[in-house]
Amino acid sequence: MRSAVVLFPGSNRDHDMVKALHDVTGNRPTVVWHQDATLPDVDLIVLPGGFSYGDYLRCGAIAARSPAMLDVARKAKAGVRVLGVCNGFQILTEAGLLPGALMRNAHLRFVCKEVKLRVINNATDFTRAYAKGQVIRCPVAHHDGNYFADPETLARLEDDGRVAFRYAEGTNPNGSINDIAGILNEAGNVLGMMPHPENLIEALHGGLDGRGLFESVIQAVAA
Amino acid sequence: MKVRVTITLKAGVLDPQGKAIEGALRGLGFAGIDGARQGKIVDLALAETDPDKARATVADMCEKLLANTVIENYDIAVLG
Amino acid sequence: MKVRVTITLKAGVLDPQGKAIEGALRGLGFAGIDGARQGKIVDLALAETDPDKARATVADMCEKLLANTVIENYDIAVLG
Amino acid sequence: MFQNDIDITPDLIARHGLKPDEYERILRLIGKKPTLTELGIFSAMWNEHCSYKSSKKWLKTLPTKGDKVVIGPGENAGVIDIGDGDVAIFKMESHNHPSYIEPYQGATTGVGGILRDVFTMGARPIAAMNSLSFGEPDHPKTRHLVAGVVAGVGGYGNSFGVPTVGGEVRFHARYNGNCLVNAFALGIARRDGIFLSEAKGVGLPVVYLGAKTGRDGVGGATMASAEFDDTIEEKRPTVQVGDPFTEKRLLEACLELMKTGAVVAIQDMGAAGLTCSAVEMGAKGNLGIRLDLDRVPQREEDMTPYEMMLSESQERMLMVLEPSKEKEAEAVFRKWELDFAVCGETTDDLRFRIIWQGKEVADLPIKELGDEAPEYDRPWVEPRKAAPLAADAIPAVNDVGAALIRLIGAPDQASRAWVYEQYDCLVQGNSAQIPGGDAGVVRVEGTQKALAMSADVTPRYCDADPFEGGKQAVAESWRNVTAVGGDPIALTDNLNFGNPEKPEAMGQFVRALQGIAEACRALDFPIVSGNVSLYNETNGEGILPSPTIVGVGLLPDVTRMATIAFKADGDEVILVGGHGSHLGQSVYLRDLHGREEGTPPPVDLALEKKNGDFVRGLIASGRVATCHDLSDGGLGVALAEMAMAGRRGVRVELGSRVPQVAVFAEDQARYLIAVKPGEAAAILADAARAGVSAERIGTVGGDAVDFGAAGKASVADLKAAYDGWFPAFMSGKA
Ligand SMILES: Nc1ncnc2c1ncn2[C@@H]1O[C@H](COP(=O)(O)OP(=O)(O)O)[C@@H](O)[C@H]1O
Ligand SMILES: [Mg+2]
Repeated sequence: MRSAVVLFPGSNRDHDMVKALHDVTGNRPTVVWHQDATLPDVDLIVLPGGFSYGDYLRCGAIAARSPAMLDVARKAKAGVRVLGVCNGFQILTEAGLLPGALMRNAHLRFVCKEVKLRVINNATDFTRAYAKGQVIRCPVAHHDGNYFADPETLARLEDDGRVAFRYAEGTNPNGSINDIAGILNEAGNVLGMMPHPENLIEALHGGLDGRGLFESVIQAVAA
Repeated sequence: MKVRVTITLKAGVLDPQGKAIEGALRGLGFAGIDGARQGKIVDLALAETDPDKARATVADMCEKLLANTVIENYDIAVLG
Repeated sequence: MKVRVTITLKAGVLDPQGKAIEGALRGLGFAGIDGARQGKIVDLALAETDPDKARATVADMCEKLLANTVIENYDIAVLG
Repeated sequence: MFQNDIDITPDLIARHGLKPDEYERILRLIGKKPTLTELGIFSAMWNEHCSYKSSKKWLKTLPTKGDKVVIGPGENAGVIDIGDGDVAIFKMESHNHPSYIEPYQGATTGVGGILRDVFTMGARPIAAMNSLSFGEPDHPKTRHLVAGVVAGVGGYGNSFGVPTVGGEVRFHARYNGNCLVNAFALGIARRDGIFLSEAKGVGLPVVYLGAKTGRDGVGGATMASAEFDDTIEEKRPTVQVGDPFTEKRLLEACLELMKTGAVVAIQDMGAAGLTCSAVEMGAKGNLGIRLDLDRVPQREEDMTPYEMMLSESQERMLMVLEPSKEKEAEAVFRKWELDFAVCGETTDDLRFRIIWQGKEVADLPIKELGDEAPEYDRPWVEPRKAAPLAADAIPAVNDVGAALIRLIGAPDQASRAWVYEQYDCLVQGNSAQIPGGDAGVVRVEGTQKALAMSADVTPRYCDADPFEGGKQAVAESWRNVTAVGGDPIALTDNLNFGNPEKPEAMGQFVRALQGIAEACRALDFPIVSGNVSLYNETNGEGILPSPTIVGVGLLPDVTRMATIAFKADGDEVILVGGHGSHLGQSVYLRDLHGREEGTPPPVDLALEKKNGDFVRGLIASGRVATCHDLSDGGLGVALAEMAMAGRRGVRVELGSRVPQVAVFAEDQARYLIAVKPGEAAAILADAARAGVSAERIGTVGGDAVDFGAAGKASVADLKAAYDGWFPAFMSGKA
């Protein structure tokens, strides 16, 4: 499986993501500079976490307007899988590739801790290695992860099975509406999520629950 | 030419910061607060000298970057 | 009574956000930008009906919470 | 219109924080009346913060050498060898005064400054820690300071992308008017890829990198060396604003540039920015420096040379460049959208010359500026020591279980999760131990080895006996590194004290330093970097003497690491180092009986070493994976922390011991370990052979920390008290 990670000024979990992709897929992803107008042809494009442009103006807003993102949008439309984690999720909503917005955490503080995620839809390229309803561990680390969408959008997301993950067992760390932790686009090839599966993939991390996400993509590519 | 863009959240959009401000003000003993909403301003200094043109350019900036029109409204004031 | 508080950075205080906004606008092809500074607004709905009293209360709120007077100025407008 | 040649009045001299005899010394050194710019430059170089004039004499007495020390104090940060051609580079620094004035920005710029110290030397920062001391919880300023400082520490480190893996937070009335914010950072580099500030070569370009210069913090270093009084509000405008986004780009650009061979010398701009950095580069390299201020990137209009030389704008660097690589270097900085400007050159005349609007506004002898700062042997007296506690003065409690719950829910013992959950402790993906244990542990990427680090000091001990307190701070950090399985290598310190012009405060400094030095020698634990913060005093009252220590150690194999959590019911619990007897200055006396009395526990350094080496050996051999050192709150608090972390109880046998003494004594050199059932006997036998006191005191299991007849506390109740205090306090409910 081939993948690419887009690097923005201020990205800081690019390194973690590259390492996770390398570890799980066996291939080192291509790192693409945000000024590059064309991404390579890959099976998965990842927008990593961090503070692109310092989170200034709005999280992800400035990065969403970079040249690389124009190509990400084109490729997403053409069906290429796109994963945005944390800041990557924020960039995807700012770029209009996912609906809604990520607001400041309800308690207004940055939060870094482990939460529980329930796999709501496992019939996707990103979640097929998990069981439906399975509860996994996963860390979060963000200041603006409080997902918001207007009632109509929300109803559509829920009805169409586009909520991929929900915070489970009372662990919603940020006030997200409907405990939403990750959502899909209409076609199902774009996933945005706040938690960091790339930080729970080896014994050192104290668990392997995050591997399933990357293994899902491998399975999807092979299928 | 100086232009001030005021960006506010649309009605109905969750405003955690506004809510927290309201709570904090109550906590400080201020009574009679019926609500608080927060927003942003961006003050721009532009080379443009024609107010109408400046306004049009800034509207374009808002649509393209300054505001997230999914959740925000913007208002442009040319300050001269 | 609606009151708008506008909070801006004092002159000379570094404004990384403003700088990033300016850079991003340039990157989007906008020319002729001589500077961008960002600020905040807080819109308050108050039970108070006397404009002078409202203004005085809000000034107190600014000093105690809304503005960080070490680095920020504030301005109060009673919107009615 | 800027007036450079003005009358230097006594008042002007005083406002620059210079004493009349210091001014006389300046006149002697330069042989002329200084210009205003020159006076500003001297004030920046000669204030306490930059010159260490009160502390230098004593700092020289610290042990700084060791097998693994590559570079000791004197550079931006200390460097130790961690094998395989890798080095760890680390340092700690205070931002106390700025944080009291503007907690968020003060803390951010503190973190930014220490990160810069580390990556200036060519290291990528892989871990950060912080040590925070605040006034008493119900002081009106405390909550505001806690909220702002913690958000600031997180705001900078999180955005920059360095995991914050540990630290400490304490409350005490003696910090009411002076909080302490000490920030630590550690980075990794290759031994042959270390960069220094010493300029080499004449006629080479001096390059300015990073953010633009504004009027931020003009006079800040002088403020950091001044005692606070009621005019504090007026000192406010000197606080700078941190920009982690720029710093992150500066990091990436610097590391990228360093790989190209373009960097001859590099120095970050910290306190007194351009002045200190340029003088340091020149003076160290025996070269002059000529700076053309008109080429310095400026953020504000009409800046005077005085302001530019004293500006403390953040996220800036100065570099001497290999001329053939200038274009390549510039391209790297442009890519990261950072300023890059050749603004001067190295010269052979040993002068520090400043050009502004085509005129020379300063011309000073650079060596004298850098090396001839006054050095004081400040008078000191043996500080007051607390009287020993009479044995019959120790109050009893009916139920040690109930006492333990109260103690674990008290401000200094309660969980710091409210704080450290605001810090990203996972970014970079190498965190093996995050806050909540004895030490932060971070794997060295691409290897099995890891670095352990712990920030420690017990200021109430230092106040009661500075010498023993100094020893204890070093011993505790050594012990915490040991408790996770780390082999302690070296440490960095941040010496926070009161006004050195007062013989009593100076005495505390001197005696604490002597204690630190003695412990470093006994434990073979050299000091490789550090920072001194004096004048932590408000309206005449000084802080508790607070020499913060961060010890760093190496785990050769990160899979052989211990954590504090009890792992399984039935595991046997062994107390290494024996039962305690010392309750002087304990949190038991302070938090349960309102008495800050007695001598602190004495530190037997030989015993410390013997017990620690034994425990570390057990962890390294894979026989022990559960370990916790005993410190504040003694055996009881340690057991409670192990039980809460493992979500399981423990039954402990106290025999005929006086319960509150056995449970709460704070005797040093002690550890708790837990081993699989049946393995205790062999370990006790090994301990006996090694001459280490060890005793099997209990068994893991149940849902309470259970001392039998002396009382018990359920893990649930402990946890409620432990987790509850901080959030309740911050939301105004405690
Ligand atoms: N300011 C802080 N930042 C990060 N972690 C902290 C901070 N303060 C305390 N901690 C963490 O909380 C735990 C308890 O702290 P402390 O009681 O000082 O530990 P110890 O007694 O082992 O020195 C430690 O893991 C420590 O790293
Ligand atoms: Mg400890």
